[in-house]
Amino acid sequence: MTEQNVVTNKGMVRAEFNFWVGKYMDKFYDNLENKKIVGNKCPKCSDVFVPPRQVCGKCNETIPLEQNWVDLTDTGTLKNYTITKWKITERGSRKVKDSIIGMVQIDGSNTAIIYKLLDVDPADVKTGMKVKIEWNDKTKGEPGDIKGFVKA
Amino acid sequence: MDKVGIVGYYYMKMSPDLIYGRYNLIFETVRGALDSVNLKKKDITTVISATNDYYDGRTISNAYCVEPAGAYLADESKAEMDGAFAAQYGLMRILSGNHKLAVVWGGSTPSCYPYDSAQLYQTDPTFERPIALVNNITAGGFQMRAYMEKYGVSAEDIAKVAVKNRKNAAKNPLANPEAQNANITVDDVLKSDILSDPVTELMYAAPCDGLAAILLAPEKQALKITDEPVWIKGVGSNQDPYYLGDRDLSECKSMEMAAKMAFDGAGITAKDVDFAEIFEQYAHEELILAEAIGLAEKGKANELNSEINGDIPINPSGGAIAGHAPFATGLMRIIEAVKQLQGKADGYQVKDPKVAIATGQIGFCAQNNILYVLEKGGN
Amino acid sequence: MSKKMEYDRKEYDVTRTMPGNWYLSSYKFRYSLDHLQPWFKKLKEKKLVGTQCRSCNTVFFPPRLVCGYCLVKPDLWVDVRETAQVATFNITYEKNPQTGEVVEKPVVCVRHDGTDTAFLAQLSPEINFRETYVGMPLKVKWRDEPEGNIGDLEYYEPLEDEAKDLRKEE
Amino acid sequence: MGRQVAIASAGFCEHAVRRSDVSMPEMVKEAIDDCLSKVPSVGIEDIDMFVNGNMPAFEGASIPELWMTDWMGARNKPLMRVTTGGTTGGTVAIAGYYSVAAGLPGVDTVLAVAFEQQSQGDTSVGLSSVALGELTAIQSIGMPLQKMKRLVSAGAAIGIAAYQATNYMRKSKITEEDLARVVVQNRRNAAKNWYTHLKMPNVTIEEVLDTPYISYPLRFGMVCPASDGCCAMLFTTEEKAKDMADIPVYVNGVASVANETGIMGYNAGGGGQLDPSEQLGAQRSAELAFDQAGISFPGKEIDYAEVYAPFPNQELMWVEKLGLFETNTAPEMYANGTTAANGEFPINTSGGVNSTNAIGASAMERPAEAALQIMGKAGNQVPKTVHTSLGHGWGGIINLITMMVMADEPKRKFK
Repeated sequence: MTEQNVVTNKGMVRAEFNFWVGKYMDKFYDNLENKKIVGNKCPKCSDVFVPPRQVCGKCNETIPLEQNWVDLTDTGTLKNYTITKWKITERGSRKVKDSIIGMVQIDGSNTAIIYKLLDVDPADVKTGMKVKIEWNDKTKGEPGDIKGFVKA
Repeated sequence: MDKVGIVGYYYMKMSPDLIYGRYNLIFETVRGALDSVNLKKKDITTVISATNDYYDGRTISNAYCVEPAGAYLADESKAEMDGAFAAQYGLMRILSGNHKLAVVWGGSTPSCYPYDSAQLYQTDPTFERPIALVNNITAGGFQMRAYMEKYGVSAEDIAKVAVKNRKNAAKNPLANPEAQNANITVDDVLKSDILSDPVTELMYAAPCDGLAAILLAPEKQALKITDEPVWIKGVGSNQDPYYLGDRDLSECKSMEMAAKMAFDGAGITAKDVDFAEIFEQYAHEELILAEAIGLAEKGKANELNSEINGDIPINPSGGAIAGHAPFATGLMRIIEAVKQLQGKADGYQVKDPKVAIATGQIGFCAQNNILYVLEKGGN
Repeated sequence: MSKKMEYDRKEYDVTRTMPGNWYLSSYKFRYSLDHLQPWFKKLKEKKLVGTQCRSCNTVFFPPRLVCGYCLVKPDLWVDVRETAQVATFNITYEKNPQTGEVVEKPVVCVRHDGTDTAFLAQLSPEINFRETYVGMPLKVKWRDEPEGNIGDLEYYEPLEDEAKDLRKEE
Repeated sequence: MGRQVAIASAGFCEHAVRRSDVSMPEMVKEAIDDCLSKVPSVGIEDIDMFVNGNMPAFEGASIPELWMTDWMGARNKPLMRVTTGGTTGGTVAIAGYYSVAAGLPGVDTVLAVAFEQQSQGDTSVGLSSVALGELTAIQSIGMPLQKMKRLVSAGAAIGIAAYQATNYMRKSKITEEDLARVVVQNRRNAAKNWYTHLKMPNVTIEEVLDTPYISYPLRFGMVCPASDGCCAMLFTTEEKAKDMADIPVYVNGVASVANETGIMGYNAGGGGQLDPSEQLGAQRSAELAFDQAGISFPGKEIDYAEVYAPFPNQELMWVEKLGLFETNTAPEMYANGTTAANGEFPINTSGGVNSTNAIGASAMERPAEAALQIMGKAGNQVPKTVHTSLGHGWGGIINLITMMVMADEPKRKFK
């Protein structure tokens, strides 16, 4: 492999996407805008999903759109966490300051969502600890409405 | 299942930055595989590629690879998963009786694309992708913590895996030079930069450039092509749910089921396996997967003697930590297993193996897994 | 003229969207030009060469990395004539951003005499695109000062074609 | 050596320019539900393996089936993703065939799913990125930018189709009216099919010819739309199919031959095919598939064909290249009604790609429709009994060709 003439070019364009979220997530975001958390419940196994889903993968049961909605609180349990310096975005990855990323099970739900843990000392973080949602001042009906979780 | 033989293979030395044209890489890889058993272009009846549009920066990433991959006027297809899945598709094509020689190639060059961002494109775009907190790095951190907390395995135990793999890599001439380190210690691993606590940088299979190709043929043809074919005795694959919150990350159910499917097909159990080539994205994943396969009890994989001359050698080639060329890594595991079975692993040969397993995976925390049971053929 | 075609359209409820991007600007594309160097060298001398596969005798112009039939690198250099033919063509419609005027431009694929491959090229700007037809004989118009790259083949000029009416009829 | 494969069912979701009411997995589920609703005895738990694919760069998600596992019902089942651009659907169907044919232990029933939700992406950037790398390469060997811009517009899918059109029109001496006639037939057929996108029950040739050129000789009204949609097919073994469906459809021949990338590739090799309407790949695919199916006289033995033709000239070209009609006679067959739904040799009565094009799914909708015609369950069912049918697809830079030949009788292998 002794090649002399290799050209390396950059791609010049950017493709933009807009992902339709569907009616289930639309309802979730409507509630998020009002600083409320909703999930939906599988009619068969009664598992509660946050964010809501059309299908319960465990039972392969379709959850009707109109029914089985569950109002949930903004508190949860920390199931797992990790601390990383890396910030990865669509544009690329870079090192920023340490952030604690937690996997939080909202009370009353059976799955977990992943958000930052705010205002916590890394040494104090323990799995199983109680956390609470810190809302953004301005909510827009998007995942960023939840700023992160703080110690409850 | 009829016998299908792996008759030829090739992969070039991995490198963090192979400064080499893409088509030249593909050509050399496929030509190398054909040359390893003196076959010609016209012997190829089907070609399966393993590339990803987001890793190559182009839509239909296999469209321009037709000629360099030897697919011109051959039955071509692309599996957009790890190379090991492409090998499964090649295997199916051979088993159907429609084809006599399948070329399976895969690989990419992370030096040319942002690997981490490309991984982000895999996340749920309606919820997780806008926040960009679930990615290949944090997923590894979650998985390691879940495993450690559930079974009380210490970070040292996991670092030992990284040490073993990096030492093995030093003996593997084709490994990524950055991963080769004969003098590495557990302390070095634990003290390296934190990638995503508790995963440190040296526990992580960093992406590097590389491509790999294998040739598959039915029993009759395989015996004509080579004296030392390696038979695929069984294959199994399985997929876990996507959301990390839905899964118990301390184990790998999909690998358990994939292994069951493959072992049942081959008519063996995990005890009959002489050594394993496991695709591990992180050091702890080797333990989790080894337990899922049944090489050890849950939470006890760290007690195995998995050195090259140990009871059950795992990743004598160094595994994915020795060089993780996205979409080729699974194929490389197969190739390394074949090399061992043929007794050609110079410098890191396992003593007289008969049955091996090789695995591939795709997705966060090994969401989708595939496992091959390979058996030594010929004399 | 630009009438929209009506069809039975069904509208669906609109849910919100989440944005996403694919930054191709952070990707690199790598190509080896080794197999083109001798070609460039000869272009600078206003000479045309192509590669021939030793195994199947196909002549590639411009030189190509791999012969698809044989999966080998063609490495026999052969001289190629300056005359060529239109292998196929189409017409693109370019809108001038200032005036909004739509300009019709032909884009042709030419095959040089004595070669087996065609490639995209440009015709002399003086030709009326409606005159273009498959099989039209052409000749290379060189750049005045060749630099040893693909731009040296500035465009193609048509040659006198005695069988023109027959070809167009064909 | 290989098992006989049968199609038990096929289903679609509603196609439209914007399926803004569903997310990608929800749309996929719609088609899977439609597919399984046609075989009441089969539930999602009976499926042993999943094969799926789409054209990822058009919708901004890499390997999206990792995400949509639960929606497909693929939790803790084997899943394989195959994609080849425009032929994705065809390759997914073929992968479904091979998954059953291989006879892997425990894999009998396979659900193949192909989808595309183009409205969320940027198709023009998606298409240009097919050749983006090649274009940068051409630029770095001295092609001026102005010239390149033109080549880009000439090189996109429609540009290549235009090349084919000019060559084909020259050889078969057809007029634009012949092209418009194909469009009219397709769009009127689409109006009778429930899931299609461009339903135009009363469209006329004059209306089509009244639209501006996009790339000579193709006019705006002749070009396929960009749709959102999904297609699912259920493959299983001969024995199981008999229990599942009233009329199982047997897959007797498949092929997916790759042709050269020649014209567009800066350095790709190839045999130097000069005439883009020649289509060696298609001819070779047809040869392989017919040979496997034991068909010697495709024009006589095949009763129904679905060909992948976003542009009308391609439909004419493909039916000839695949051996269904004599060379240069296709336009006549469209004019005299042979290819109409009640004609002797109906083609694309579903409305074809020309009316509905969810890129990733399109090439699967062809074999799916062809299979449903045999079952008698198609949206626009032809009056005559269909025994043998054909589904075809193309993709890449018109260099990847898929073929699937189906019949109501299994092929007996005499080996």
